[in-house]
Amino acid sequence: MTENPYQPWIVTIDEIRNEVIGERAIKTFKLVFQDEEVKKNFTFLPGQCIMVSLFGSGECFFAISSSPTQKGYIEASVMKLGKVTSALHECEVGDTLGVRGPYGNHFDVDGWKNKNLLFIGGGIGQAPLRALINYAIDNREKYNKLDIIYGARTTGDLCYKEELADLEKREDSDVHLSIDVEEEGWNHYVGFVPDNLTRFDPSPENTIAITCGPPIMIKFVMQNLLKLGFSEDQIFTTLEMRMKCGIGFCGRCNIGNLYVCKDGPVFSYNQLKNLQGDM
Amino acid sequence: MVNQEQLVDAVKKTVSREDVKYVVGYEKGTYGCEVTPSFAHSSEEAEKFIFTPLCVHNLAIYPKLEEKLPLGRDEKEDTRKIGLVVKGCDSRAVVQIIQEKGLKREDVVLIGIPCTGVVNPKKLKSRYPNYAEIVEIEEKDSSFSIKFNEENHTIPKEELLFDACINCEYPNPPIYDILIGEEIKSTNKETYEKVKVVESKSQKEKWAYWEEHFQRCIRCYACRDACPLCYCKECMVDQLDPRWVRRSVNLSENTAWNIMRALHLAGRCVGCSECERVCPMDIPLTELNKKLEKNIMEIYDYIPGISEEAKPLLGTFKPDDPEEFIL
Amino acid sequence: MTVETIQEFEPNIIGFLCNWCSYAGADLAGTSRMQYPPNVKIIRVMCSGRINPMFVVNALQQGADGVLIGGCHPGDCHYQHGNYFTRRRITILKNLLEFLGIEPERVRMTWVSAAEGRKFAEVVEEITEDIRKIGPMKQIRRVNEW
Amino acid sequence: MDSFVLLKKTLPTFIEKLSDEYDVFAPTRKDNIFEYKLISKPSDINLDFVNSRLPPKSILLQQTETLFKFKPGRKGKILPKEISEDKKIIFAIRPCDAKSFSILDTVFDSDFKDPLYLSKRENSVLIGLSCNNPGVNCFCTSFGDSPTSSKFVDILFTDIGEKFFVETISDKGKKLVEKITDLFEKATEEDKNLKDSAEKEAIDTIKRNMKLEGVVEKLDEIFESQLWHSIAMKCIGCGTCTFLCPTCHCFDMQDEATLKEGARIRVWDSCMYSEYTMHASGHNPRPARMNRVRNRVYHKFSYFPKNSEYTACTGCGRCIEFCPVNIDIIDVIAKVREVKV
Repeated sequence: MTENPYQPWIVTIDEIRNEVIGERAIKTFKLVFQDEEVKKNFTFLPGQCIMVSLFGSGECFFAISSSPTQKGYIEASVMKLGKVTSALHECEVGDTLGVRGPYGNHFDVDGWKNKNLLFIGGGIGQAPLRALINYAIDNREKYNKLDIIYGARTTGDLCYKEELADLEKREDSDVHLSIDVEEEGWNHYVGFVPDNLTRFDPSPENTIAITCGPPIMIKFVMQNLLKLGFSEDQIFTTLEMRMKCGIGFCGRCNIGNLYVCKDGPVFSYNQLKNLQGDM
Repeated sequence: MVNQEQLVDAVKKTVSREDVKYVVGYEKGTYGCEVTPSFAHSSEEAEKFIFTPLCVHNLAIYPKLEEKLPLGRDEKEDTRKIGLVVKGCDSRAVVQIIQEKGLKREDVVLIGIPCTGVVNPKKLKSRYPNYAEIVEIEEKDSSFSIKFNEENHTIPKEELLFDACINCEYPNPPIYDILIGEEIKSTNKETYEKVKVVESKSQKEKWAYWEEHFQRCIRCYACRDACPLCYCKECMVDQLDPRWVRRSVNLSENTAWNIMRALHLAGRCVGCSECERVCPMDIPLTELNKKLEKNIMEIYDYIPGISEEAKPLLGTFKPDDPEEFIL
Repeated sequence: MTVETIQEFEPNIIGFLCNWCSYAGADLAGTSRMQYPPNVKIIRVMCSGRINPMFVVNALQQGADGVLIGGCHPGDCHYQHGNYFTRRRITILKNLLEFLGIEPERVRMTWVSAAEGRKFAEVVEEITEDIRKIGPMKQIRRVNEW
Repeated sequence: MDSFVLLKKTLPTFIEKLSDEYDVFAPTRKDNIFEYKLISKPSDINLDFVNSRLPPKSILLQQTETLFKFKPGRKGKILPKEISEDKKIIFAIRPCDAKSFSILDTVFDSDFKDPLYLSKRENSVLIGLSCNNPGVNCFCTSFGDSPTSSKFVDILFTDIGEKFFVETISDKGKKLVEKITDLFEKATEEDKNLKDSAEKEAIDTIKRNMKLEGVVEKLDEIFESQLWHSIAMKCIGCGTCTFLCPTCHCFDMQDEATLKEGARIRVWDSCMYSEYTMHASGHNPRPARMNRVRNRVYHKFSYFPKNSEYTACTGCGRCIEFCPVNIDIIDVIAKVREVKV
């Protein structure tokens, strides 16, 4: 009989980084497979997801926020929201978790060769984008311009601050940050991400726009991208749904006849437009 | 027997009021003895309304079932009233919800129907399992005359009625805005026969009886969903942390669920038997509810769903409540 | 189960005691070095009014053979009426358990004031003996076999 | 396909022979409820039924099932689950329910394989029993099947009076009969005729009919129709339809644990509950009953046909029979066809 797809591999938490603190805290977990075989053979591409379990609390679906070019470990950024994520936030370095995956499709890293990449992220939605950003930085010659538009509610809610600062310093990438409400000492844009996008006014030529964030943000970002002249197959998003099995059996993550867990999470605007379903 | 014309007139009158969103009543179902809840948004839609002894559903569930979805920028909340066609027990459920401040009296318009008992579809189906055509049923004094496949059958009422209906003490709606027909004078006294049968068993026999039923439970929670008084936003059984009842389906968890359900209805259940009717596994849930109703009546002299002003049983106390069992 | 049948059955009792009276009473029994059975495992709650009947059911599911609920004497509740509400709830719970064929004697309630260390010891002794006679909880105990 | 007859009085011997090697699940009766249960003796079986209350999917896709065990906590460990290879027979399964397994196969044997379901599926033999007296709400004929269809079973029994007409369909079925061939007699032409007339009679009994042509395309056009609101208005969201459906397979996964050990289990879930899709953030993609009712209909009559060769409905009629508010799937589909675009 085939192996049990519900059974995860054991990983050790190698490092925990506090991205955001407070009520809706975000931590990034660096996970290392205990089994050397698995560690060697676990391959994925940016955009793919994993199921992380804390035994006794449950299992959650997260995008891998590290790039496959970062060898030997995987990272997942977790916002403290429900039962499992709250328990995950209690964990410490050295604790063991379960991981199974990688699941779903991925960003078309080869198809987008020699194109400009425009990332539009909001809050924790930056996690899957970060995987691709890091991938693009590590394969810099493969892609043209990199633009990152990223926003959160407050400065405290911005993830990956140091990495973004590094990206800003680089000459071959641009970062456009925003926060929703005015704050002292903030010298970037104040306002919502979709507005920041319009303000930045990127050229659609030879560009792929990838967005992820809260559902309402995705909706307006897509509208604004269309207004800016992006065509429907230039816009991509990665979606999130409540999931249990991750492999298309349990039924809850469907949008139309596609399952986000195995047919997604990366969808083009074109696909989404033709999918009738609840999002 | 309810006058059809009078009912439709009353519904039309109600639905044409400006402050009424729609009226919920009954219409003929798609096959056999089925009757289905019907929603009239206009006078035309009121034409299909009926009331027969097959109108079993407790429509008091609908006002609390309305989902309040987030409103758009220019949308305003629709605060118009909902009209309900109510039997005695349905109206009692409304009273109980009002008492608990789940609804305001002015949220609903009640078209009251003095009820002489409704047919338990499970009893009817087990008697005549093979009819696909719509069944006609008429009430004649102490019997039902049922017509299907061009044949007439006369059956004594007690054989088809819900157990709770046979000795129903409250055939008239305690509150209503329009009453269809005359109030019924009833001298019925609830006898709790089925409860007494179980009560007379030994402790071991009782558990054997309930074990068999609870073992069968599939925990679909239809009993909760059909109950007009189970309107909590989040049911305790769905809470993840703490997990009061585990999701796995086994005797222990099933029993815990059934205890929880019965306890949460203690002093609130109006005895409409909806839980038992909708149970796909035929668990005699009414017996649990009736047992508590009986004891609460004996101990606290409390009857739910009679007065809008009464205090909820478990939200009040008397200093001299009995306490023989307390050490 | 096998262990329990070989040895003599030792009841496992969960006590939900209110912070102000019965927990203090239990404390007094302890500090006064009174002898009473060690079978009651105490969980302190702020008021007996905090006790949801599901606490009791969950305790019985998870290994308790009996549950003791302790509150202030009527009229003495630190929060004025908490114990009166619990009295009603537990009355109904016991009625229901009895109807289901689960021994209602497994659920006991007592009023113990902060000064009644003696009474607390006696109550514990009494219910431990009662539950020893009834035997282990069988009906709704979780099996925990997966 | 080989045909035999089995005398009704030899049925107990037949069952006993099977019990030597297999776990035999067969319909048993308790009050008014028929249920497929593991039987200990042939007399437990009661064949006086239209169909069981719970579909026999509960045998292959158990309501509660352990996925694996673990040592809980932050230093957790996995204790793998052994996947049982016990051989099973589901005796007297109705052709419609047998079809449901072929439908479920398309789910559990797709991009990923579910070993828990598939091992049980591979190790079970389906012995069908033709539906001589279909129920009020049966409509399997609408899907091109018949109450005596042998398409999805390994062996098919048909009641022809004193005897059962036995057809062996698959290799599994043939092998099983070969082992105990002495119980059977070769079927005669007359037996065959009896079976054919039973089939005709059964088909004639079926009164209800669902017209399916063009439904998949029509559903694509009416996603935003007012129809879904009007159907969902009376729905009370109880989920009975999904629990009793032989093709509904959605499940929830939960960790259950004591301090020392625990397990990840799966239990049937229902798309009719709002928690089913609720995100931890509070966002719910299907916030209203309208979305949920619509999703259920679409899943069965649009998404499934798009993803596989089947419509996820077998026509068993359980959801119609047990819906507390008479939401009748035949009626729903009829209304779908009526909606003007």
